[in-house]
Amino acid sequence: MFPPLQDLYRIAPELVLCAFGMLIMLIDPFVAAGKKRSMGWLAFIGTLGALASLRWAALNQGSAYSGLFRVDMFSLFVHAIVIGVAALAILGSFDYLDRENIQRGEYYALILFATAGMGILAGANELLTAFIGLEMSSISTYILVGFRRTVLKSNESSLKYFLLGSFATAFFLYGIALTYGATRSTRFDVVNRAIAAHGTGPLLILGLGLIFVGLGFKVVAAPFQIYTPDVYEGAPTPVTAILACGPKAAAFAVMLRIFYSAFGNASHIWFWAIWVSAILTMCIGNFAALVQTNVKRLLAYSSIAHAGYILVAFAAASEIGVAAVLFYLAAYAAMTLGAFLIVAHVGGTNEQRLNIEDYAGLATKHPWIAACFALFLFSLLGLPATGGFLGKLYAFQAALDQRIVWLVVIAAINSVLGAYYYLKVVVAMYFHEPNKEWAPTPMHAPMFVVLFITAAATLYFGVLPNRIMELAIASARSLR
Amino acid sequence: MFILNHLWIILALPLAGSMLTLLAGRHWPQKYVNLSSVGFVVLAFLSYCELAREFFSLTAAHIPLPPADYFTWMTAGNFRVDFALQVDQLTIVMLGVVTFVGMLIHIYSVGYMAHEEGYYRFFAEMNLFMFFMLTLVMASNLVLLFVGWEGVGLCSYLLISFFFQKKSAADAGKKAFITTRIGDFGFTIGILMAFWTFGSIDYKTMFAAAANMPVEGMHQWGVLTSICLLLLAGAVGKSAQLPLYVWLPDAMEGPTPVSALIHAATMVTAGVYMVARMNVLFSHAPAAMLAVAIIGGATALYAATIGLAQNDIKKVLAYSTISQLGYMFLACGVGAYAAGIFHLMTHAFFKALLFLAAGSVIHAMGGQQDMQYMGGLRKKIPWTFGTMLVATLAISGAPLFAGFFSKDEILFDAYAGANANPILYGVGLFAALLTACYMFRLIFLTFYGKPRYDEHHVHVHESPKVMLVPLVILAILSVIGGWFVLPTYWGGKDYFKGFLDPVFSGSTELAAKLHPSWTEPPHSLELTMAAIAVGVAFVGFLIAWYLYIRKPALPKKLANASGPVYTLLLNKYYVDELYGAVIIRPLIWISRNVLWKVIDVGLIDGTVNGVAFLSRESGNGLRRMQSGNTRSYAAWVIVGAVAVTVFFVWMVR
Amino acid sequence: MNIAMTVFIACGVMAIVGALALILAREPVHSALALVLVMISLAILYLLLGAAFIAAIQILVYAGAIMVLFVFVIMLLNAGEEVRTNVSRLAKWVGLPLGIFFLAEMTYSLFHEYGNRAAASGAAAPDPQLTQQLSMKLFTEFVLPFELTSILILIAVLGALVLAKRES
Amino acid sequence: MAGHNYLLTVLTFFPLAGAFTLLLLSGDDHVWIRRFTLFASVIEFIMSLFLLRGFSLADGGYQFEEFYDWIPSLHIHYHMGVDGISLFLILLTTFLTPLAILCSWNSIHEHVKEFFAMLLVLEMGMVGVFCALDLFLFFVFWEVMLIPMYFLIGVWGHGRKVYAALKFILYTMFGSILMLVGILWLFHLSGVAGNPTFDLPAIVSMLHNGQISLPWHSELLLFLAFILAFAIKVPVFPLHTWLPDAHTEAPTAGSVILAGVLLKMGTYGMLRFCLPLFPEASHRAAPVIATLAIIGIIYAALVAMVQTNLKRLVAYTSVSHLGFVVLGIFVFNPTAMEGAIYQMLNHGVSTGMLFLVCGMIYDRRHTYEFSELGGLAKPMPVLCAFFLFACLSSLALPMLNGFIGEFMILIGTFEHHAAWAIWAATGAILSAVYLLWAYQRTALEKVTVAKNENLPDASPRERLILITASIVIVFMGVASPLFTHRMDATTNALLQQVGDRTGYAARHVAPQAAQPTQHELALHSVKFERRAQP
Amino acid sequence: MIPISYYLILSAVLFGLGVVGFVFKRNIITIFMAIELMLNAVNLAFVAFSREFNQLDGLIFVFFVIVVAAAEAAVGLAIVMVIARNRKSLNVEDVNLMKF
Repeated sequence: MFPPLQDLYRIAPELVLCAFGMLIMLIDPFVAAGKKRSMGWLAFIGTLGALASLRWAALNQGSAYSGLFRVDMFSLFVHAIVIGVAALAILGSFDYLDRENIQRGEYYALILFATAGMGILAGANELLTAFIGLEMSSISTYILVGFRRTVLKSNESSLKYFLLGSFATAFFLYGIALTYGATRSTRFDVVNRAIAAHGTGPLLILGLGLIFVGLGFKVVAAPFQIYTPDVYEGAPTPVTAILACGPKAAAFAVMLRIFYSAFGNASHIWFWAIWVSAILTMCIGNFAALVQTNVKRLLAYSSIAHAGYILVAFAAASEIGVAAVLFYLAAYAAMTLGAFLIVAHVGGTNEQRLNIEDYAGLATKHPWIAACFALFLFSLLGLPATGGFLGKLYAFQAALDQRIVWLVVIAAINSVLGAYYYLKVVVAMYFHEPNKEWAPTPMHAPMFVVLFITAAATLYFGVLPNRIMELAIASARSLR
Repeated sequence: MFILNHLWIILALPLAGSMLTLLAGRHWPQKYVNLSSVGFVVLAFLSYCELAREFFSLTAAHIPLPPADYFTWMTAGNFRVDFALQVDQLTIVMLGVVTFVGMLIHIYSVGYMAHEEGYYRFFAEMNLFMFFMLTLVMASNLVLLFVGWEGVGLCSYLLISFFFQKKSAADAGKKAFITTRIGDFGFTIGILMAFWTFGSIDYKTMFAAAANMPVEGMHQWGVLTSICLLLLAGAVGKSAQLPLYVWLPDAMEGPTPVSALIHAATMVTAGVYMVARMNVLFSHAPAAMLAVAIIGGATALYAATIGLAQNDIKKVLAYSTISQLGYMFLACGVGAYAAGIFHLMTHAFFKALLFLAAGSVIHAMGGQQDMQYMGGLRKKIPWTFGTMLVATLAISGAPLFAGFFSKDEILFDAYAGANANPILYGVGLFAALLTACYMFRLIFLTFYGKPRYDEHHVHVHESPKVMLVPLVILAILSVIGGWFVLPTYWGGKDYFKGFLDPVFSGSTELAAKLHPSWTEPPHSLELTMAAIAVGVAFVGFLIAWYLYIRKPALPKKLANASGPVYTLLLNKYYVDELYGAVIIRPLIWISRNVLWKVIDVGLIDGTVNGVAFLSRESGNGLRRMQSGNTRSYAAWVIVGAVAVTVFFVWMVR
Repeated sequence: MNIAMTVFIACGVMAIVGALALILAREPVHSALALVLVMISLAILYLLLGAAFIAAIQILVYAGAIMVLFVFVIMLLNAGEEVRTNVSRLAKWVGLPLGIFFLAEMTYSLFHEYGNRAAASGAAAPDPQLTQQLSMKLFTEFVLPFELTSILILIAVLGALVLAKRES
Repeated sequence: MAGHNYLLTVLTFFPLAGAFTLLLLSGDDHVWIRRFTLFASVIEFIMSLFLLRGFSLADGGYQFEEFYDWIPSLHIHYHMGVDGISLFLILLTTFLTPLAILCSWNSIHEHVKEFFAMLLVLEMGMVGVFCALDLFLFFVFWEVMLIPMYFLIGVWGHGRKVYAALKFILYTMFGSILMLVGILWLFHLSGVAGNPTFDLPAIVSMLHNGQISLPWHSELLLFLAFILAFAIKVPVFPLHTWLPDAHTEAPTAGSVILAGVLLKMGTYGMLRFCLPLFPEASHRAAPVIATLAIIGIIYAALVAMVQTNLKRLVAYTSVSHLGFVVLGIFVFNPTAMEGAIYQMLNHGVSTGMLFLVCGMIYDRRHTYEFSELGGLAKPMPVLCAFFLFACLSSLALPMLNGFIGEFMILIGTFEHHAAWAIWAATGAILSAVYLLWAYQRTALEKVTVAKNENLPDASPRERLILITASIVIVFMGVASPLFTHRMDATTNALLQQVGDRTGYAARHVAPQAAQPTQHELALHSVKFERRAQP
Repeated sequence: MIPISYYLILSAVLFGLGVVGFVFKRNIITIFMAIELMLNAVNLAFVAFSREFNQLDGLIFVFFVIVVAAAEAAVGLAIVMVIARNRKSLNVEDVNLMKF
């Protein structure tokens, strides 16, 4: 019963990513120190290849490797998000790495491996496979976060991320063990059937709880959001961008799979956990963000808040809910990536300029960067005609559809709070006179392309979201 | 029938004049201004004459004429106001007064205002006033009347504060507008209520409906009573009756022609006109009638007393105006609408004359208005003196002068009319005495005795022709203006009353019906009443003569002797101060220190900012959660794990 | 009270003692050795459960490789005696109590399962086929995770390389 | 779909196109930028006039409708249309924008291009709000329009501009976000009813034919969610404190648009959404809202009276005047309602003009403090004459626009709630007080500050602005039926809708058609008689 | 005859001790050991279950867990070394540059 060849097609994206990753590792030693950027281009090509191979995978949908892995619309959608994020992040990293002179091949290789791990997460149909995917993405991100080895903050965030990350993983693992013990299997479908058959025993519930801990950590659901601000702040900004979009998306994907398809019959148990956690997450994120003066950290908090909004859709536990989550993830990825990359650009050497005052008068110096940033902020804030708004709208609608009214009301009020701190940045950019003289590093083509794509995507999600929504709904359907 | 079919012309003329002057007059020489403004008013008067001719030529069958409806001004839901004009006997009378006196005063102003800056502005506003006054008079529905009503108010505001750089003038204008607005508040409500009651604000419909409604007894307060009282409030404001009269004396800040035209002859009589116009309603609401009468009587007496003690020549006239208006209200109050209107007309003549003459005096004295610094002008400005004397005789009711007839008629009706009231009669009589007294005081102080001014600096000179001609004309009218009613004294018919009868017949008949016991008083009574009135007036004259000619020193002593009474009169019973202390200042204080500072800024905005502050603080609290210490973070994770597991294992199941 | 039970109790106690020692020891090296103790005792328990192969790699990989790595790092950084700072009051007053509570909770709720899980298991004789079956399963059914772990190791190598390499 | 034309779409997005061209075209020639913007806005205005031509008086429903799918998977449509309510509000918008552009001709110095672009974007948002018939579309415009306003206040304002801008946007967003929840809830309900849609007319009809059954308490909650957003925008009494700040700090153009159009969106929203969607709740809540409106009328008037800052004073007058509008809406009477709609337009023009004058004074003296002004009628008679004129129209002098709206509202109100009408009418006195006092403190008496001795009088450009406004004011004051006739059908239809579920219709909607015709007949006969006379 | 639940309880205890250790220890390396302890507890549970079900899956999982643990160890210790090198301290509580 050796797995058929077709299974290789199904994991084509992962194969491509890993292949390129190893390729880079092989070539890297022979590339002159000045030429390392070429590795980046190679990685970029790799991501493009992966994206292309998605099509291939799409043609061979179905479960692979004796049902450990599943290729369906859902996994494809998430694949698209994470690989896209990786691609754009790679492009956006070039200038940054040069500036910090950490332009090394491993960086790109790690991004590729991490992305592969996220891909596995998206498609995993079995707890242990999911676990390994999780570890792939986590471990590589631990390293990426600490990539600026000489910088204390970077070390610190790497350490915190690593310690707490593996702590949470341990919980997750124990949860898997208990689930296994309760249902004699770790396959989602089997678990599902077992629950349907015997209901939920204490072992299973305990397992579910611990799995929630592990995944909650990855999707930064309160109170497991705790590590986020520090890690995001310390990490190299492009990595932060990836962290905020990729792993989160993947983690939400696997969480959806586990909670919907494995523990779908136990939704009455996890619903309230999600409900409470959503409120906590939103409130912590928003309120704490109100008083931030460091833009990077502020965005970190805002990403917590957004995790909260996604959880609102999650709580709906319905097809629309899943669609809403997916759409939100996509829209969120676009705007957050853009925002963080701009922070990276404005930050300058050694990320000195991260405070809001440093953005004073950006509009006069760089109208276009300012405009893009404003666009991303408005989108994060959820103003109409941007992806953020549609995402929120869709999420709220999904929740209301399940008559989860008060959660939505709280979420809505929270989103107004957002106005205050996002606009603080806009105010600085547009209303304040530039306080100190500053010659920003010139923006190169790749970065420009990234900004253009993200901005365009943000608007596209906001104005003509139908195509994406249909895809999201289709993916939601494919997730049973 | 040209004008009758095109009533709008009478309105259009002054309006055109005003617009032309306002837009172009700024850079014109004065004679163009005269041409455009005075010219148009003269035209208006001529077209009035034509109108009157046509009107009289009509056969009774055609009267009342249907209103001429020009366009719909407002319409929404079942509410509809047309811009419709109408002509009837009352209108004819009023139009006559307005256009004629207006014309004369315009002419007079050419001389009087010659040296003022903003000449064109003055005339533009005067013309505009004419326009609104005519609208008021010709309106065929309440709302349109209200248009004129507010319009004249506006013009009076503009003209009072004509010398806008004087604070007093600016204040006076504002005061006038706002005080009348307070009355108009009632008036507005009255209109609303009228519409609510009759479903329309057209006179025809309203009166027809009202005529079929039962009369509301003195003690049952019905809808008609309410409407009438509310409208009365408006009238009280506009015609400066108690308690809203306070603006009129201050209004003397305006140029004298303005005082003559607006604050004596026309605008202030609008209230009387309105009451007369609404006679059907009022006669169905005796309580309201009584209110009108009482307010009128009280005002007549009250203002007269103040008039006794004033030294500013125009202020005296102002109070006398208030007092005379009181008479008119008294008349309307006792159901003698015709008499009221009659007095309105004669008063227009002699009071305008008085003001113009006073203006001529002031002009002669170079702006001096205080009678204490006049005296002995008789010789120096004979024409002015002569005309003013005539006017004075007229107002104090010397036999055969215009004022005599009208006032006599009012008193007679107050005593012997259908709903007569002896007390009011007494009040009226006493007021008549006072009138004669203070008017002759004015004459004596101004024209007799020794000059009390510095003759080297003040070069008294007679006014130019253009100012004297109107004086003379008005003087003539002040004499003959009342002769319509002469025949009554030998039992003939009262032409004036007879002419207006179609308008008031309904009310008079109703009054007769209400007091079946009442009978037409004998002719002899008429004569005795007249004799009494004359006698009283003569007494007043004698007092004035004794005090100011015979014993010029006496008034001072008297003043000192009477002490507080005199100061009370001198300071107009401190009413302004009272209003200031009781209403205005508290209101402003509360608005500033309570509503604005406390509620708006403190309470509401405070709450808003408080919420912002609180959320920021809670943010500060929450960020403490991120202590930066990995062990604390681990602790949080454990907290979460415990919470989740406990919740799952013990809560859910 | 047969041998199996005796062994179980002995190892169990040993493991718990080791764990406690790991926590309480101030010297990192002592903690490391305590952890080794735990692992060995667990290995014995695996044997008791008839999973010889697992027991073997437990000894080889865990106690052998990983722990050696630990001790090596400790030596390298010559990590001295642990200073019991208490900056985080939260960890002391909330973390520890709740941690202990968590322990109790888990134990209790597993006790709760006792009733419907009486399925006994004696000391099974080590099954010679086990390893073979295990590898069969590993390379057929679980080939994907297996391959992924190889990538994982690769990542680890890469990471170690990136992070620990001295600046040139 | 009545007549498949794209007028509304063009009207809505033409300004946006203008803004983009402005931004994309490089070069910083201010004169050119101003001219271009003015040109664009004037074109817009002219195009909007075509609405009048095609508008049918008889049709109480929506006209110029456009209906396309936008986001099918969320059942969101692109649905535009105008009726008697929105028609003139659109015209008001397109009329005020050129004035606003003209009045900021010389008063804007930095970021000129962006400023005018913002004005155009703002216009897009406003027109869109008045055209949108799809709840989602409406909300999009409603929110989008905040941004340019936010920048207008924040960048080109003065004083504590950032605070004011932030306050403005936070207040408004807080209100509107709950409305969003309400909208979604309605969508959910329509979905439950089997026909999920954001389309306003569809939802209204479903509510009325009972497809969507709304329990009383949830209707009330929804109503509150909507009314809160609108009440903040209007603003109704206790929610008004953002207004004075926003107005005082905003640039003239901003204030003009803010007072002229933005505030109307609140009242418009009440008419367009609260009443037809939640008739029951509207009727039950009417007393409360009317009370608040009346408190607002009097309270704001009193507070305005004692302001020491001209612009702040005018800002408070807006609160007072809008109180009338809200009152007129919530008595459910055709007269009052048309009065309310008319009053929206009046307030737009009159207060707009007041702000224009304020701006012109500010351009000369760079202050609004009364202590700095006074006696201005001497140096600049013309400007002050127009100022007085604006005051008069705003204090409801007959034959000027303000009177008609106010009077209709009072008439309509009195028919059902005499007390409300009486209380509201006191506002008329107070408005005279504060406006004339303000005028006196600004224009009359002696010039106290030396700087004011010889200020230049109104320039030709300023005269053009003011004269245009004045003409409109007089025209609206005299020829009101031209406007109200176009509202009749809609208001009646609306009142039928609002009425029939709670049986108010019988009492409230008086028969329209019969009465005027009789009147016409009467008129003809009269004319005939007069001609017959010898 | 040893009931499975004994093993489970033992693993639970060990896991719990790992958790306690994590918050209790200050030395980064020993904290990391606490994590390893938790993983071991998990393994015990897996083996016990696979024994109970007579399945091999559990053992496979153990195999993977060990590998993952190894990988984590490599990376983790690398991070620890970097930290130690830059900070000259292994006390986790000294690592608090970023807070609030």
